[in-house]
Amino acid sequence: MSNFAYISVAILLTLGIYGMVLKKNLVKKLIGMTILQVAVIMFFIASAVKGGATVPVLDERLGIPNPIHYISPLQHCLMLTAIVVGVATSGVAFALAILIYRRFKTLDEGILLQRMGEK
Amino acid sequence: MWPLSIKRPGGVPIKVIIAFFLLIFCGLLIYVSATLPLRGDSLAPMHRDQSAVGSPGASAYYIRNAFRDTATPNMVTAILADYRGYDTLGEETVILTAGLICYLLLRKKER
Amino acid sequence: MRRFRRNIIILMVSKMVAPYIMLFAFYVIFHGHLSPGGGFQGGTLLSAAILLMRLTAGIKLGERQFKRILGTPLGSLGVLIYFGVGFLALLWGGEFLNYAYLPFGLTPEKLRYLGILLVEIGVGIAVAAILVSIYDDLLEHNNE
Amino acid sequence: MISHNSPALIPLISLGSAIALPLIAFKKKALAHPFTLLVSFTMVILSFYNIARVWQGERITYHFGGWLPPVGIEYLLDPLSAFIACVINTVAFFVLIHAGGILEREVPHRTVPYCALILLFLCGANGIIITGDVFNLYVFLEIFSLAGYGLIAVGERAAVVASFRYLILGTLGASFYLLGVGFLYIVTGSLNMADLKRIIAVIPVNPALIAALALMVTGMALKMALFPLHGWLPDAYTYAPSTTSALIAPIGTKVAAYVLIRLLFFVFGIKITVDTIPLLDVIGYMAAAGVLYGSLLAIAQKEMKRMLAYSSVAQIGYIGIGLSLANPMGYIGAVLHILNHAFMKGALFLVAGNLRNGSGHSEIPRFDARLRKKYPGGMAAFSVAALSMIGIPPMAGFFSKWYLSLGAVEKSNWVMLAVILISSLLNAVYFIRIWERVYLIKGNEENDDTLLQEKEPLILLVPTLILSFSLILLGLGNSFLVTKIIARIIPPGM
Repeated sequence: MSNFAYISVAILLTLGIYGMVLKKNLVKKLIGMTILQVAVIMFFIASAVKGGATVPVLDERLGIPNPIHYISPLQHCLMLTAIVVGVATSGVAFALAILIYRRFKTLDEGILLQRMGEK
Repeated sequence: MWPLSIKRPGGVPIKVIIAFFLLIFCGLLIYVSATLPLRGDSLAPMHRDQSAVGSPGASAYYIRNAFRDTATPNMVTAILADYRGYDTLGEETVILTAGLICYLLLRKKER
Repeated sequence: MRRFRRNIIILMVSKMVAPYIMLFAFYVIFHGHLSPGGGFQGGTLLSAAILLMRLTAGIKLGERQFKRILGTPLGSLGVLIYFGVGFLALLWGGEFLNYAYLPFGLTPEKLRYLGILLVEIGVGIAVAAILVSIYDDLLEHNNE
Repeated sequence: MISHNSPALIPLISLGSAIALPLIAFKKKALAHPFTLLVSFTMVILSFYNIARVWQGERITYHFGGWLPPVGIEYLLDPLSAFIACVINTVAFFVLIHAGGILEREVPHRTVPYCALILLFLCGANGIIITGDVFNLYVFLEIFSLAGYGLIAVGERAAVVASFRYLILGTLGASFYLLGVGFLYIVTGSLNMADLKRIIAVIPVNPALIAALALMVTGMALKMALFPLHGWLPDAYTYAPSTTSALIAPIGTKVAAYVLIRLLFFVFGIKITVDTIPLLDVIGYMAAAGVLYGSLLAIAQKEMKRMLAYSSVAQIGYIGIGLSLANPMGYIGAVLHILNHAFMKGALFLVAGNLRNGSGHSEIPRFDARLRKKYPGGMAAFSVAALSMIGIPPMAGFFSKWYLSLGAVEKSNWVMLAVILISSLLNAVYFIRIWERVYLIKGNEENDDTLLQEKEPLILLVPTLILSFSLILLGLGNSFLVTKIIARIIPPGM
C-alpha cells in the first residue's frame, strides 16, 4: 500500500481550514471545523494499517498474538478519544451559535460585526 | 481571523491570498506525507517491537500482552480503559465539561 | 419555527424501535470486551434511543422516560463511577486506575477485566446522560 | 500514600471535586463557592509540597495504572513543572477569594456550573503542566480550552461572539497539535516525552519530524496568542466576566507557553530547533513584532480591560523572545516572566474587575481623581502592578526584563534588546495615562453620583493587594528563586 491515503487527508484538511477561515456563515465555519477534525482522525486511522493484518480483536485461529497479524490498536484508541472531544466541541459550538443567533438575530459575521459595534 | 474575511476596497482580495497560502500548505503536507514510511509496512517504526533506542514499542506491546494482562480479547478496549485509561477519564471529563457549558449558557433560570 | 405535531405512524414505529435500540446499546456496552464496542459507543446508542422518543413524542412525553433535570447529575455520576474505581485502586495502595489493586479478591487479570467493565458502564451512563442533556439545553428556548 | 501519589493528586483532586460539585451543590447552591475555594487551597498546599519534594532537582515520575512509560501514561514532576504549577495554583487561589465578592453579581443563578468549570479549567491547566505524554496533553488541553470557552461566554452580550471566535481558533490550534502528534508517532513510534527525546536524538532528521515540530508549535502559538495568531485574545478578555479574565489572563496563555518550552527544549531538543531549522528565530521575530504591536495598540485603547488584553499580547511576546534566545539567561528570563506576568496581570485584571463592580465601567477617559479618594487601596495595588509592568527596579517585572536583556546581550542580538527597551517605554506611556487621570487631574465633585457610594468590600480588596504587593517580595527574592529553582531546570545542551 502506498501513501495516497495521506494525500486525500491533506486535501480534506485544507478544505476544512478553508471553511473555518474564509466562510462567513458561522454554521459553515462549524462544518469546516468538523471536516478538519475528521481529517485528523482519518490520518491516524489510515496510519494504523498493516498489509494482510486483521482488526485488533484477538482471534484464536491466529495462535499466540503476533504484531504482524493485527493492525495497530493504539491509533484506534486515541481516535476514540479524539472523536468524543470533537463531539463535545461541536456541542459547545452549537450552543454558542444558538446564543449568538438569539442575541444578534444573525449568523453572518459581517452583519454580526456591525451589530456588535452598534451595541 | 474575522477582519481577514471582510471585503477591503481595492487591492488583491485577501481571500485570494489566504487561499494561495492554503494551497501551499496542502502541497507541503502532501510532500511530507510522501516521505513518511509506507502505509501497511509492518516494519515501520511505529509497528516495531522496539523503538530506535530499545524501549518497547507501545503498539506491538499491546498486541502481544493485552490478553495476558487484562483477559480482554478486544485490544482497543483494553488500551482504552486500562493501559491509557487516564486519557479516557479525560475524555469523559471533556464531555462532562460540554454538558456543564450548555447548562451554564442555555438553561432557563430557575425561579 | 414550525410547531410540533404528533404523527401517529412515526410515533408507533419509533415506539417499537426504541427498546431494541436500547437493548442493542446495552449489548454494545457489555460486549465491549469481546467485540468492537464499549462505553462510548453504547452510550451514544442509548442516548439515540432516548432522543428518538423525544423527537417523535415531544418533550412532554419524552420527559416521562427520562427527566430533563436528571441529565447533569447523572452525567456527573457516570464520570464519578469511573473516577471512583480509579480512586479505590489508589486508596488500596496502587496507582490511580491500577485495577489490579481493587479490593475484590481475584487474580490481577480478572480484576483488570472487572475494572474495565465497571469503567465502561460509567462511561456509558455519562455519555448517554450528557448527550441527552446537551440536546435538551439546545432546545430549551423552543418549549416555553 | 500521599507522597507516592503526590504528582497526580493536584489534577485528580480538582477533577474529582469538579465532578462531584454538581451532586454536592444540587440542593444547596451557596455551597459551590466555599467548596471551590477549599479545593483550590488544597491544591496550593499540594503544589508547595511538590516543590519541596523536587527541591534538590530530582525528577519524580508517576505511572497511571502501574504501566511503565512507553506503554502507559506517565506524569513527570520536575522542578520546572512543579514551579509553574505552584505559580498557577497560587494566582488562582487569590482570584477565587476575590470571586467570592463578585460571583453572585456577575453570574447570577449560575454559580454551580460556573464553579465546576473553574475547577475543570484548573484541572486541565495542572494536567497539561505535569503530564509527560503528548497525547494526554492534548486531552487536558481540550478540557482546559473547553472550560475556558464556557467561562468566557457567560460575560457581556458580545462575549458569546468572542468565545465562538476563540473556539474556532482554539480548535484549529488543537487539531494542528494533534496532527503533529500523528506525524511524530508515525516517525518515532512513541508518545512519551522522555522516550521521544531519546528517540529523536538518535534518528536522522527527516521532513516528517520537522513537519511535526512546525504543526505542534503552530498549534501552541495559536493557544498562546503569539503575535500574528492573537486574533481571539482581545475580545475574549474584554467581554469575559471579571473572574474569568483574571483567571484566564494569568493562566491561559502561560500554560501554552509552558507547553512550548517543553516541546522545544525537552522533546525536540536544541539539535533540531536551533541547528537544523531556524524555528526559534522565526518565533523570536514574531514575538518581537508582537511586543511592539501589542504595546502600541494598548496605548490606543480606551477601555481598561481591552488595554490590558493588548498588553498581554505584548507580554507573551517577551516570553517568546526569551525562548528564541536559546541561552540560559534568556530562558531564565522567560520562565521568570511567566511567574511575574501571572501575578501582574492577575492583579491588574482584579483592579479592573473592582472598578467595574464599584463604578460600573472601566473606561479610561472617565477616570478621574474620585477613584483615588474612593478606592485608595485598589489604586495603590494598580500602581504597584503597573510599576512592575514597566520594570522599575525593586519590582519583580524588572528582573525578568533584566535577564531577557542579559540574554540578548550575550547573544549580541541587538534587535531584541532594542525591542525590550522600547516596549518598556511604551508600557510606561499607557500606564502613565491612567495615573495622570487618577492622581493629577482634579475631579469635579458635582457628578459624584456616577460612582457607587460604597467603598470596596474587603473580600475584593485584600486579594488584589496581596497579589500586587507580592510583586515587591518576588522582586526582592528573585535571586533566591533563580538560583534555587529556575537555574536547576535549564535544559541540557543549552
